[in-house]
Amino acid sequence: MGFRFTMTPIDTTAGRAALLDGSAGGYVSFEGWVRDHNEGLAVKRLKYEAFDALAVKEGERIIVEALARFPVKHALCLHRVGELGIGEMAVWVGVSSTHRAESFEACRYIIDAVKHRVPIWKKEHYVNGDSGWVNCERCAAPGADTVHHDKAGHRHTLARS
Amino acid sequence: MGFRFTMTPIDTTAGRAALLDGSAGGYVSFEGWVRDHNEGLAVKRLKYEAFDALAVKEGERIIVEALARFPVKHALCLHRVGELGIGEMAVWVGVSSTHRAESFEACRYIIDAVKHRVPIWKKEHYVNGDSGWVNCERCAAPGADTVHHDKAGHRHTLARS
Amino acid sequence: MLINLQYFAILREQAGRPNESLETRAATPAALYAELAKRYPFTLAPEQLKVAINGEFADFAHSLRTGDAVVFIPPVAGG
Amino acid sequence: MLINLQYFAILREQAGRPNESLETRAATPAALYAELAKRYPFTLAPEQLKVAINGEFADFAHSLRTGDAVVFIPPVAGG
Repeated sequence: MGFRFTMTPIDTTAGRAALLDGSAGGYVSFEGWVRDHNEGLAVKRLKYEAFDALAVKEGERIIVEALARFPVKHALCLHRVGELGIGEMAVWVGVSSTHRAESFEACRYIIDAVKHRVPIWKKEHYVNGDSGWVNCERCAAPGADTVHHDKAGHRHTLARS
Repeated sequence: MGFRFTMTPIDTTAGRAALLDGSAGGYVSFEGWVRDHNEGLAVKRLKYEAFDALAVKEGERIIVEALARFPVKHALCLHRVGELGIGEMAVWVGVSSTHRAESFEACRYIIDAVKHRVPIWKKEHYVNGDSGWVNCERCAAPGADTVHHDKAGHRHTLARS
Repeated sequence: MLINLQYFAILREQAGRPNESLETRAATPAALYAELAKRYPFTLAPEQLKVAINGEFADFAHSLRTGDAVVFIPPVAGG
Repeated sequence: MLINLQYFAILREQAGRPNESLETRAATPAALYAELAKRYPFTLAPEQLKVAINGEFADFAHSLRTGDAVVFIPPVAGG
């Protein structure tokens, strides 16, 4: 139950163990993996940085919301910070419930909310030598007219690192 | 990729490893656990039995459908057969994809279809000494007017074991 | 003709056997199940069943042939 | 009044520092960001930011008080 950061690889075995419950019949987990590409650019590695104090509070609020909104038993989110390579796990969400539908819905709710609301930032380093803070760069350039505080999934490069 | 049965505990580590992909950013898994109750009756243990030849064919068809219907990278379903105790994993589904939405949808599609279409049967043994084939018994009794071939989640007891 | 039957789950328990070879005049799975239901204390109505012939789902009106492997499939409950 | 600022991600890089204490006459986070944007090469428009005061999300029109800990929050990208 809750939301936590880790500087070391996420321990999904321990995370899952926290959700076990003899009265639960369904368990859904989500893992976010570092992809080798993003919006057409080849990614080499990336770094996550968080505003810890507020991020944990906001993450915990999301878990509490999910437990209130969906009839699930337990829910937990673990988020990695620091440097990550391709294929490494950046985030894990696990939910257990009596029936499966609620676990799917709550898990989806949590990961969507974490991506949109929790103060965590991601700097991507590209194979071509560029780097960029996801969602923060091109959109701020002159002529960019989109303001998208709550729209993730939209990355823009471009400081030379 | 595919659908397989196992007589021994499901190896989720091996299952997950089959789905790893540097171009995948999201991974969703579902686990079905044996619950300690079902429709008001306390469950002690249960047994799964499958019509293997057809079940594997139908399971593989479901995986192929999911891969055609959703833009996901890899999908796999492992189903346990034999005797299981409370808390044991009966089924595992894993899906990886570029973006998370598709993994959630494909995983849900697969587990729903497996529960409705694959010839697997479950006999529950209750704490009160009764036992029953889930979905097969009370509905066949005189006066029962529901025919529900494709509606799971609806168990009816009653042979004394 | 000779039909090879395999029983699963509640049908196996009610038939008291996992399989048998049966000499029958039933031309379809529908007729075959009706015949079996006279011999065994089957509680499932035919509308609750599916049928597989030679390892594939088939129709209850399908014409049986000698040597066919027939499986009546009770309501499933995987997962 | 004295405001304690902490910078993260792109703002930290553009400010060239992780934090600072600043004597300012800015009465609100909106005014404070405008002041900082003159000093640092910030590229994010204020509409792209959120702000936290003393560890909680706050409004850009909130009245600042001396000693407040202020964090401007660039568009997030967790997960």
